[in-house]
Amino acid sequence: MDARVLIAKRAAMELQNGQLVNLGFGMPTQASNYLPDGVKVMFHAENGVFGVGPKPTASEAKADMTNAGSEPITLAPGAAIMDLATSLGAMRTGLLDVTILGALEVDQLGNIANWAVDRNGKWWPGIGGAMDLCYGTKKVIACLMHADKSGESKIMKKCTLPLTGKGCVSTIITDKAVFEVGDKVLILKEHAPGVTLDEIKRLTDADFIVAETFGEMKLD
Amino acid sequence: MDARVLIAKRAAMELQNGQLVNLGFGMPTQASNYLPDGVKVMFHAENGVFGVGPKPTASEAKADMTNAGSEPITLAPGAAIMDLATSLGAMRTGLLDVTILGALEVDQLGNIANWAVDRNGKWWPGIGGAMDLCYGTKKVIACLMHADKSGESKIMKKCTLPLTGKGCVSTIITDKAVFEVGDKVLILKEHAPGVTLDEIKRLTDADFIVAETFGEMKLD
Amino acid sequence: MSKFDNKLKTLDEALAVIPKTDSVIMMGGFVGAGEPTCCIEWLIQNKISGITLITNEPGLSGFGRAMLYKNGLVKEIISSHVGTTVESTDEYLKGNLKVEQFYPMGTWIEKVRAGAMGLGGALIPVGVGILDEPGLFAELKEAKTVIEVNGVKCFVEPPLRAPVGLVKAWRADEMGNLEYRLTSMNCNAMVAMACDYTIAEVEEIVPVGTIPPERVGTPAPFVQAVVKGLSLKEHDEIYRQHWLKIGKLVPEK
Amino acid sequence: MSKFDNKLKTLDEALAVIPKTDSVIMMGGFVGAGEPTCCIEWLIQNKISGITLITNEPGLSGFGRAMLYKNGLVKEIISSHVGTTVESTDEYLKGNLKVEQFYPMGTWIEKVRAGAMGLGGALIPVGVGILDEPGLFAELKEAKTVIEVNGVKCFVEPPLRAPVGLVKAWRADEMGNLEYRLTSMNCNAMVAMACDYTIAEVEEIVPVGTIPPERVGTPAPFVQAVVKGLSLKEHDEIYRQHWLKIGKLVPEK
Repeated sequence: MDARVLIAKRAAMELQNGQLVNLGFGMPTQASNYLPDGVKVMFHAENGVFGVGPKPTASEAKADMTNAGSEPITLAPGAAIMDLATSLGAMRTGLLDVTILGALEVDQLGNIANWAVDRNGKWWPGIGGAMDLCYGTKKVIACLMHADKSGESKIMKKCTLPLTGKGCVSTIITDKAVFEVGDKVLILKEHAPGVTLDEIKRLTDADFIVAETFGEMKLD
Repeated sequence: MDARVLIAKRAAMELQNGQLVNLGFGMPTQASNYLPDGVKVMFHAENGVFGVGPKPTASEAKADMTNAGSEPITLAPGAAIMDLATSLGAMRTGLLDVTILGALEVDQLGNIANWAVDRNGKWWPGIGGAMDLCYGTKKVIACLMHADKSGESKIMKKCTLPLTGKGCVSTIITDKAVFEVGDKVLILKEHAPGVTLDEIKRLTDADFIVAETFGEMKLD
Repeated sequence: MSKFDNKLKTLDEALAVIPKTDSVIMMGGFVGAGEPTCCIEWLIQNKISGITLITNEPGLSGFGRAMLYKNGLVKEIISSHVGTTVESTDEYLKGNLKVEQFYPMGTWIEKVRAGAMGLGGALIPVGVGILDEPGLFAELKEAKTVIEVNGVKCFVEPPLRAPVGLVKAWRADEMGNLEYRLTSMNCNAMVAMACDYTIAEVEEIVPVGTIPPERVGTPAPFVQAVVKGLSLKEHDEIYRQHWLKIGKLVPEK
Repeated sequence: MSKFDNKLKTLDEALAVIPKTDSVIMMGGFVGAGEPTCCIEWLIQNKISGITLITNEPGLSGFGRAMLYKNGLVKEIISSHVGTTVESTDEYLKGNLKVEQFYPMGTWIEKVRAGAMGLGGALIPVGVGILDEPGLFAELKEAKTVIEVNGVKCFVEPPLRAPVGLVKAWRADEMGNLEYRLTSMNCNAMVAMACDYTIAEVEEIVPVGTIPPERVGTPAPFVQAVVKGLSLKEHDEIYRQHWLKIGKLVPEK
């Protein structure tokens, strides 16, 4: 199974019935395709929608029906449209139950860095709404590849890049493993199919303990 | 002519074409009945309306069509309804061109007091939106009887009651006279029909100078 | 609690969340307009006393909220006014109604908005040099911090939230989306977002999907309970009779 | 200037208010949605350069606002992002696009709202302990004052206003009332209130009285000029083709 699909599938299992959910761009957006049976959630779009529906057909698509990435959307029954200030206020005030975010780095303090890398001595690309999300949302799930292309661990003792949120991450899901964030230490809960504890140890910079229930990801 | 009608009529002459206007409760509300010919203004209602229209008939009246005093209203063509925060924001940010307000006291510094008297050692009745209006509105016109029932002047050197606005009044219209507010001094511009300069001097506590153009109110 | 499950409740079920005494309730409405009248009735019948009422102004004499003061149920009002009703004036002047947090209306709504939107508070230039004049407002809560931002002096006003909010809307769907009608939104939509448990009293309940997404004044996730109040026709009639009685409407021949 | 006279103008008439160089323009839009595309075209054709652009994010690559950076017309962007378009990224990394005022999106919109509503500024807890870490953002404008309100640390963020605002709405009446369509309000309504001279580009112009008062997204007094842009059909088609091209839409059989 493709690593990104695995992560999206496992992340989707964190979603519970009746929640108001924001899926970050890239990998997390795929989670909406893998909702467990019987789990119904309401999707939030940063530009001002509660109740984003499935993708429209070409003929249904409208210039004035878009999500935060200016992608065409439909609206689910009971959807609401609001202005940008109210949408960002809902994020900041903690109305959202859970957000699944991509990340460049996460660490054992529950910090997440996903808005800036250094290019020509400048921070790029930008903050957008991620910092508001991390500040207000009760449950922040970070999704990322366990290590970068050169094999360096992205699950660190301490993030090196500018942070998006401090101590806000509760769950880290990678192509290798699932961690819960404990008190200044990670708790290894699951491994991806075919991945050994040693491999995880080799690829993880952060300190972690192994939960008794440690076992394989259950991707129904 | 009844003093209150005189004041309302003269106040209405201050309104100019194309202005966004807020009329305070009591006497000022009558000004809407005496708009000079050819002068079209848009009336603001504090609870969230631009474009308040004439009073409705009994059958037209609706529980959900009211002004800031919960009186029944109609809407003029081109009217807009907004939430309370936006309405108060429009007042605070100075979108309104002019407001005509009742007053308990005004003084030669352009201060106005209209929200509180001392009853049982407590300030009563309350601020409401008047302070926001006085803060933001470009032109504040104060309308009041020249003296109180015991003949004490309400046109003072310095207000004694809690202020609603500091140095915000530009024009004072009473049943006796019209003043402009100068630099720490009032400028007497007009007298009501039959009122002499001496009578105004006797009834005015504030320092004032007499404008060359001093003459009778022209109530066309 | 689900953000979009069925939120229809009876008055008893919805208002059971309010403690018998010393509750803090934030309520929508503007003078007599857009008030949750049946919820108010319920508070009176159930003798919910010692209420701290956070509301834009006290209401309209002889109407809705005014009955709360009349029945001595409110111990403090956090508002922009205390004199719009005879009943609140009475309680206030008798010393039964505490008025310590007293704000210009624009300040009051911005404090509620700061509570609703998770802001640190509101920076308000209105009233600086007036409301902070030493001694003038001895009994008013005086911790008025003033800071200067870009040369403008403003009060640092903390946010206002409440555990329970009572709002009035025209109609709701079962999920809790609220639609407001004409001028009756006023502060209801803001109050609905500034409370932990928001109860919306509506004239009509409609199936999900009826309210166009663009007309949703308060999205469902902000609302915890929807209760059925009087009908639109009843409300229009009550107001019409009231206006005729106080001479605000001329009876048609 | 009348708050409700006829505000219909040609692009030339409306945009004449923009200085040739070193203008400060606040613009609505969210990525590629709800952008005043014809006004943007006009800025490019008339080589309005040295623009300080106050906008939520830079826009969508190859679209609307992105063409401003492509043509080197923007010297500074005051925004929540700089990387949503290839063109802004290019200018930024080459050092042609100053990014000194860089905010979380929620902070940006609250600063604009403070400008619109005459507030002293905004008190924002988001980013405290991150954006003010010494040295991390040397080149970012660093005067980040932090105060504590009711135990919550927050940035004191000054308001944002601009002399000229360019917004996009669905339709307008001659008086200047604007109605927005579906998700394309985004920050347009707030930007419209935060500028001294607001120009609204619309798809349709309708007689006064057509837009229901409850559906007015920006009341006429906030708007100084209305210009006709592309039609709704044209916009829908442009977006549909774009989405098909970048694989966001599956062509129907």
